[in-house]
Amino acid sequence: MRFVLTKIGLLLLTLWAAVTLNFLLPRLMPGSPADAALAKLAQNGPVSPATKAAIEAQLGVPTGSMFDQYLQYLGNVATFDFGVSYTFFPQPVAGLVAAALPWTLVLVGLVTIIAFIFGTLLGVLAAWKRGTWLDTLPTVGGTFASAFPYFWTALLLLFFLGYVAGWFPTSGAYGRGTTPEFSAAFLLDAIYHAILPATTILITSLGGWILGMRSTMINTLGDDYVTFAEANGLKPRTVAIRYAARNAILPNLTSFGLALGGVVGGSLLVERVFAYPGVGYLLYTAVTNQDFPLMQALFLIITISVLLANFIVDILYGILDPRTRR
Amino acid sequence: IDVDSKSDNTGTEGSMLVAADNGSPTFEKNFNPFSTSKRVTATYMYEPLQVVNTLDGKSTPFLATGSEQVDAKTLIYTIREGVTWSDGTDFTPADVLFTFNLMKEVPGLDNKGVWQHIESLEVVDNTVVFHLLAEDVPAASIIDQQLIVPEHIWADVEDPLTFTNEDPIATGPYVLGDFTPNQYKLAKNQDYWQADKVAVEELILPAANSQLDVVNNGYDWAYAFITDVEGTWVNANQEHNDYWFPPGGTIALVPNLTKAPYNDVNFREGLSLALDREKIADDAEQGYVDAAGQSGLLLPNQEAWLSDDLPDGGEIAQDTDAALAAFEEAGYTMDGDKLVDASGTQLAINIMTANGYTDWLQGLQTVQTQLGAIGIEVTLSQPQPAAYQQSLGNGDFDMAMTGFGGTGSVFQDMNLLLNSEFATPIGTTTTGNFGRFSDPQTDALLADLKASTDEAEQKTIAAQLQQTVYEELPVISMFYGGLWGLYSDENYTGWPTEEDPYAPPNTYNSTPLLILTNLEKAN
Amino acid sequence: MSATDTEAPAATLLSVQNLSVVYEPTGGEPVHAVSGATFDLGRGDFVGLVGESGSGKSTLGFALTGLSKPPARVGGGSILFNGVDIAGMSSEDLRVQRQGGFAMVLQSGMNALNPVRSIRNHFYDIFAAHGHIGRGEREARAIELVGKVELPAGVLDRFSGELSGGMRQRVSIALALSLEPQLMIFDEPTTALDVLVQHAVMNTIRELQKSEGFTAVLISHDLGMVLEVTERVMVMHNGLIVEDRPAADVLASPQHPYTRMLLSHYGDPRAEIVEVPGLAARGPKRAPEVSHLKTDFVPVSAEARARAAGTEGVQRREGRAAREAIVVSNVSKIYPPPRRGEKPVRAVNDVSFTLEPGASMALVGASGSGKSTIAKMITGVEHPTSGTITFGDLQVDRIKRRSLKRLHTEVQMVFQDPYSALNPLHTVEYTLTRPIVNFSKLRGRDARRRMLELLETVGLTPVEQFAARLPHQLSGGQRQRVVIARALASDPQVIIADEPVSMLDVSLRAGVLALLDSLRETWGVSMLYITHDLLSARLVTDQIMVLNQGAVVEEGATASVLQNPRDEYTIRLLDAIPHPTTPTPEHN
Amino acid sequence: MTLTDKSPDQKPATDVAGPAHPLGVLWRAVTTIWSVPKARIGVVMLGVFVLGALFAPLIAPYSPTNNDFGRSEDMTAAHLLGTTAAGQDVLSQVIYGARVSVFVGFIAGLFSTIIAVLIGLSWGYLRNKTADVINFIVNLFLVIPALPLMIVIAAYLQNGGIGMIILVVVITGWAWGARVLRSQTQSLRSRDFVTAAIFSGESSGRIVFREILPNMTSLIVGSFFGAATAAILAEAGLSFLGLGDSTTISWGTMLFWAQNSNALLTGQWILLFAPGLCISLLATSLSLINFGVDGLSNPRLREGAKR
Ligand SMILES: Nc1ncnc2c1ncn2[C@@H]1O[C@H](COP(=O)(O)OP(=O)(O)OP(=O)(O)O)[C@@H](O)[C@H]1O
Ligand SMILES: Nc1ncnc2c1ncn2[C@@H]1O[C@H](COP(=O)(O)OP(=O)(O)OP(=O)(O)O)[C@@H](O)[C@H]1O
Ligand SMILES: [Mg+2]
Ligand SMILES: [Mg+2]
Repeated sequence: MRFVLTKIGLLLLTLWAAVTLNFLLPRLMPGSPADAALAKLAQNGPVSPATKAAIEAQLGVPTGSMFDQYLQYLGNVATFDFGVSYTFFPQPVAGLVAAALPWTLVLVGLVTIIAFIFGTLLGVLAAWKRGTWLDTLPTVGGTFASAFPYFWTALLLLFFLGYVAGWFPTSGAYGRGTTPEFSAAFLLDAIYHAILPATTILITSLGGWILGMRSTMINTLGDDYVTFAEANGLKPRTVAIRYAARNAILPNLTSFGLALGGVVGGSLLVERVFAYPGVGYLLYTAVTNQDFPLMQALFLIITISVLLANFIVDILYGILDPRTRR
Repeated sequence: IDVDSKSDNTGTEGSMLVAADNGSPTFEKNFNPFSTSKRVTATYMYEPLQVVNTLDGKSTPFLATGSEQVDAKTLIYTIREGVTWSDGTDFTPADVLFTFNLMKEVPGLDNKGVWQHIESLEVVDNTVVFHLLAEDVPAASIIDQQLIVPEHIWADVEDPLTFTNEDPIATGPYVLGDFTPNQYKLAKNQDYWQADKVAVEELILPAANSQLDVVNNGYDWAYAFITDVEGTWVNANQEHNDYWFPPGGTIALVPNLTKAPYNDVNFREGLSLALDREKIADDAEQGYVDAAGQSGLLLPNQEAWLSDDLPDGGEIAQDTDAALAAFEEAGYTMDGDKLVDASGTQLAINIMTANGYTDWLQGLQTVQTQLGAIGIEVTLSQPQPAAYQQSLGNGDFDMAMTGFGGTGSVFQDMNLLLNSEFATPIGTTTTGNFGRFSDPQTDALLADLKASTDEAEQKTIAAQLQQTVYEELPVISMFYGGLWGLYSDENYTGWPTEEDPYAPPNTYNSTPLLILTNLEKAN
Repeated sequence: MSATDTEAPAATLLSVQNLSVVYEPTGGEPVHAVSGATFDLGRGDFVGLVGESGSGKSTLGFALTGLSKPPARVGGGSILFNGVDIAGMSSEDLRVQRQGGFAMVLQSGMNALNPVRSIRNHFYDIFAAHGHIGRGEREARAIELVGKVELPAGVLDRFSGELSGGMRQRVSIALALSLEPQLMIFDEPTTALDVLVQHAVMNTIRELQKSEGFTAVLISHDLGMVLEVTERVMVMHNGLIVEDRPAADVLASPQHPYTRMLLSHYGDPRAEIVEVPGLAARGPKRAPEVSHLKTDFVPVSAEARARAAGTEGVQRREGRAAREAIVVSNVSKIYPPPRRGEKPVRAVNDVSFTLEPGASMALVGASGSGKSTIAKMITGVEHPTSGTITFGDLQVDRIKRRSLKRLHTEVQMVFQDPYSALNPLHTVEYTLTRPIVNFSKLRGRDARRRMLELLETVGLTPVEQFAARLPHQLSGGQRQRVVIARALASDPQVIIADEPVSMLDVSLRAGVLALLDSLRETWGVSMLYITHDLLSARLVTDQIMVLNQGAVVEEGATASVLQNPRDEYTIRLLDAIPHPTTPTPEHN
Repeated sequence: MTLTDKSPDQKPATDVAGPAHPLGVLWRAVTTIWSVPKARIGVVMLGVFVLGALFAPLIAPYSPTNNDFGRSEDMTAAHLLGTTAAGQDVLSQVIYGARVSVFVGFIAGLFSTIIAVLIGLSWGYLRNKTADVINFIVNLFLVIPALPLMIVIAAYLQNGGIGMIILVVVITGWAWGARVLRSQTQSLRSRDFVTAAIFSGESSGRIVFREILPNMTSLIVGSFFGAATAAILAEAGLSFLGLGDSTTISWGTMLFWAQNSNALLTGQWILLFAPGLCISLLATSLSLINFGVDGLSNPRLREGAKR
């Protein structure tokens, strides 16, 4: 259990560093929250002098020494109090994030796992059938597709499948005029809306898994225990899965954890294109509106999610690989 | 590739699809009319005393039946009778009194700064009398526009600043219908005091209104800048789709008058003469707006105020020779293809704009090219909007792109542009006159204009102010920023147009009330 | 090629006719790894297959068990197993055949187990694949099988990483056994194992073969071992089976020159006089003369040696007042525990000795006995936990990084593995020039001349050609010579050779040893020779120290210690050496 | 995957020269990569982009900022890819756009590789507490999601521009390479030839830079291309979101303007398609080249490939 404890210690330390980084970033930024809100108003016409005062009074500008602010911030973060959003004043940031998080978690989480499983399977297949079209097709396709920018894939899908063909809804996570609820009809609706964004993430992230798995798998196929397993007359499927793939997947698991960060970033662009109400879009909104409390909370949440995912992968690795236990 | 336009009106018969409110990407429920982040349509439900048409400054009575400027310091509003709140309670002058006093109590609510004009107010019979702080005729238009809230609800609100007012009780033509995070509806208020004028039974407001949506999904009304409006919006429904882009403000370059060489009027004149405003307007807004004159007025909206003494109605044509002559006066001469100062260094100008304001940016790129052509090196800086706003307010810039005017009131426009009251020292924040123009004579003119109740006199003063803007160049006007109204007369007719500019076509603020009470069902 | 067709067909289990195997790597030229192999194996035979590295032994073994995979291809001939040709069999038929058919224990048995599957699962996978053991009996059968290879039932729950090399090798044998094969091929089952463990594993195999009665092929490059355990020996050379005769016959009268060469390099370190071609006879007394060091492997002419010695080296040697001894007294080294919660490792325990100038001393012991640790401490790479090491006025045990360079001008190291001791990206010239530049004043053309001299000294001629080569263009023996040349470049007084030949073939081994020995003779350097190979210790050293678990258990003159070992550990080490017959047959 | 271990003595000794001139090393790198067919395709593709970027003024029919043409024109002979909503020639913009992508990819790749190499090497070589600190920092940078961090930083930094994008890409991009290089350094450090170099009297610096570093060439080059790819995609993403400097002509900003002016609405799908495809192709070319870098630090593979 020492292994797990060190991991947890490291997790907490990283968390602290991320939180602190997050505290510092907006304080390096020019312009006060009121300026930001004012700039937003000014886009719709001139702002009277009184307005600025009113806005400042509304938002409440932070006071006290840096250190006091830091302590207060740590306390707030610990109690999930991220302050009030500027853009959605007076909504508390925590509520906004809580509303957006499930969408991203489900979309990105599920799709990433699907992509990982699917990509890994294709990679195993490609390595096992090396030299055949089952190898060439996913390898070449994967190389190419993984070079697509997320948002570009999203735009093309949106245009061709959403508008020209009209097969899929083009924006949102559920139909206009419906309220999220737990019902079969809503679930279906949500799935229907998730198809295009999900496909985008799938297309762009699948290639990496295929290529990664294929190359580790080819390496393990050359390992002696695979040859020995064959020499002992094990069924080819057993050899491929329990011996070669089972071992090849381990290094890929680590990259899975790390790649999550990339996928979360990619989903931000995808969410933007599809107006998907997840944390990515919210972060975009926060950025374009200079909504620092929201931005901070979102960045923190995203970092923590990736951290946690990595932590879980680490632990999983320990379980799957007896070599790291002990 | 051609995309078929399809009418995808999800509402029932008599409803109207409006692209007015964009969720980011979903809606938060906030109908607090004082909040800066309220749902846009709060202004369709809460009414002001009078709606000011920002195009010409004319007021239309709403909760007041009229106002009277007794003298330059006293203003009397007669409050409309027979109006009820949407919960059935009667609307009374007390509500008006309450609303204004609430803002005095909680200054954070006073977005328009009414209490900078009012000394006190009182209810007399069915009127509300405003006693102003000074002789202040233009104050009327500010008081006019204040949205009135019901006392019986708001008196109990603990913190009106953070109150999200999820169940709005108002007097306006619409009440809140179904609300979901990505679409909500406004239903017609059947008890509305001028219900007979309201033709649209239901407004549908989706959260996502991408331009693809607007063009393809059969919207009735949208406010959006759209590329190639003829080829897209109009083309989607040739018969019914139409647009009107009246000017809504003047986009200008503000030189920082506290800095050399920007404080040299010859220098500013050189810049002004070097620019081809037609081309800039064309590049920035794709030909939908006109180049701006140098009168300081928003034309043609304020045509009536335009001084006859300005040559060409204030318009300044590009004249490179004259520009160079002006620069020579300012101490800059042409050396090869560079404009250099006495020491031989090339004239370099930095112009600030806000990141993300793409139309301005495109206009500025043309400015860059045009000034480059006479040997001036122009760099652009694009801080994020908040930082831009801060620099602008603090006077931390060389030249900045910004907008002015468009309040509908000539006094307001000129005051914000020229009053030295706003010319705070560099480093302190101001909200107008960012270039720090300061001239006692102009200040005196503005004070006179503020106190004048005589229209002829007002015009005379305004003409003098225009002369100042024209000669002193505190800003270098470039083009009129447009109001991007798109509408379809397939279901409803009676939209404001150039011929009948009874209201600006925007979907925000109170002017939509004018439109919503003017539309009629298309046969 | 000797024919085996005289045997009765009924007793024949495997009949190989004219088998050839080709490697056809993509983009590369085909390699004919096995050509025209023809032989029969009878039931219950125990046959040895010997030959130097790369001669095609494993390739043949793979072909016999139907394991040839691309780029290998059976190019022709037939393999009749019980009368059925397995060369043309479908892979599924072949797979099914493995149960009760043929099994192979791989060369690198250390890695033959899946590190993330428990040993039990390895057994169960095999049982499941062939279905020859009912579900209920699996556990019992697995315990029985590990018992056969002398392992406790507890190993079933472990993972390969938790087992020692010898245990892993036994597990793979047990796994192969679980197929109940009629034919078992052991491909170098004991390489990479400690001498003592090697011995034990070989014994297990021998016992098993007797008790189970399967036909066995033992692949090895160690002729001595094969002769000791098998009845019949096949010798492979360059893909051809050059000799195939009963073991006794081979031993008595080897026919093929290659076999003779192999045999001639075999000796018993316990013998009165031990001699190997190319190396001086080492009897009870030191042979005084080195001039008879004639060998095909070390073309070091006396002239070349004179030339090499005649420049820098001699000048420096002459300028040196007195040669120094390395004095090691009461040295211990304790490594921190490898994992939390374990005990610290006492790698070296209170060792004292003096390496006199010009002396050659052997340091022997099983794996992990602390030999390399001593070498590292003497060369200043590691600092001892306690005790002192001095070299002249240098306090080696507390040496600073700065004085390290001074130490290394006098004390140099020859590394065990010539494959990893040379940077694959540097030419021989670069590798050799660096120490010359660092340790002498020679620069530019002079440095190059010295470099070429060194190459000549170690017999890599034509020198110009070798100077330009990259390591991968050299054979193992040639690489080891470069490593030696590099050690000589600073003209050291002491050379520490840490198992310098363990990675080399027999044929190359003697050459390198002879070279080391001759250099010591000519240059007068002292040498600490570290090895677990007692024969080579006997061949090149005068004194010996036997190390067990970090402590010296026996020391003295090499010949006398090996002939009359007193310590039990030394005796075990000596017993582990295969001895096909008593005293080595005469040769020459 | 092992190649034939041909008896080395039979090989002519002259066919490979030692590590010669730096230019020679470069040339060898190019020929090594060239010898792998996949990488060869990548080199050709990259070459086209680089040449296009270098000679943009010669190739492009118009200045990319010249907006004197009709707006949103279709593809014609005068404008092979049509014009933008601002009246600029799309083809010229695509050609000039290569400059930013190639530049950003190269510079960001270079800097993050340099940082990765410096940190990875020292981290792998050190055994003391400093290594733990570096370990922590690298792990931190590894898990912090790059694009969100970039977006947040981009929002915080005042003036969006290429410099900012490069900075941000470098800040977020070095950690992965550092980690890979660390483990390689660690494994190389324990190899005998490194110890042997100490015995040869080599200084630490020389050991690191002449013995260890060259053996990692393929990894370093690989991580350079990896970082460059990431930088190109990041630049495109940030520009597309409008967080860069929208006045520069890059494929990312082209997509931004195309989206901004609703190119799809006006039927100008080429405006979206062309720059996006270019980004993909450039990134693909780098991935393809990456297939060929294995031979760089393995002379055996190098020769094997030559045949
Ligand atoms: N995959 C391969 N591709 C090409 N050639 C190969 C391949 N594997 C082995 N060879 C070559 O085939 C020949 C025989 O190899 P093999 O492994 O059978 O030798 P061996 O006698 O078992 O040697 P060792 O004692 O080192 O195990 C060698 O020359 C080797 O280089
Ligand atoms: N750096 C180290 N840290 C911890 N323990 C070590 C270290 N180096 C060696 N040891 C341990 O010290 C003991 C002696 O190791 P050493 O390498 O000296 O053995 P050896 O006699 O050279 O063995 P071999 O014949 O296998 O080379 C072993 O138990 C080994 O595990
Ligand atoms: Mg072999
Ligand atoms: Mg050792």
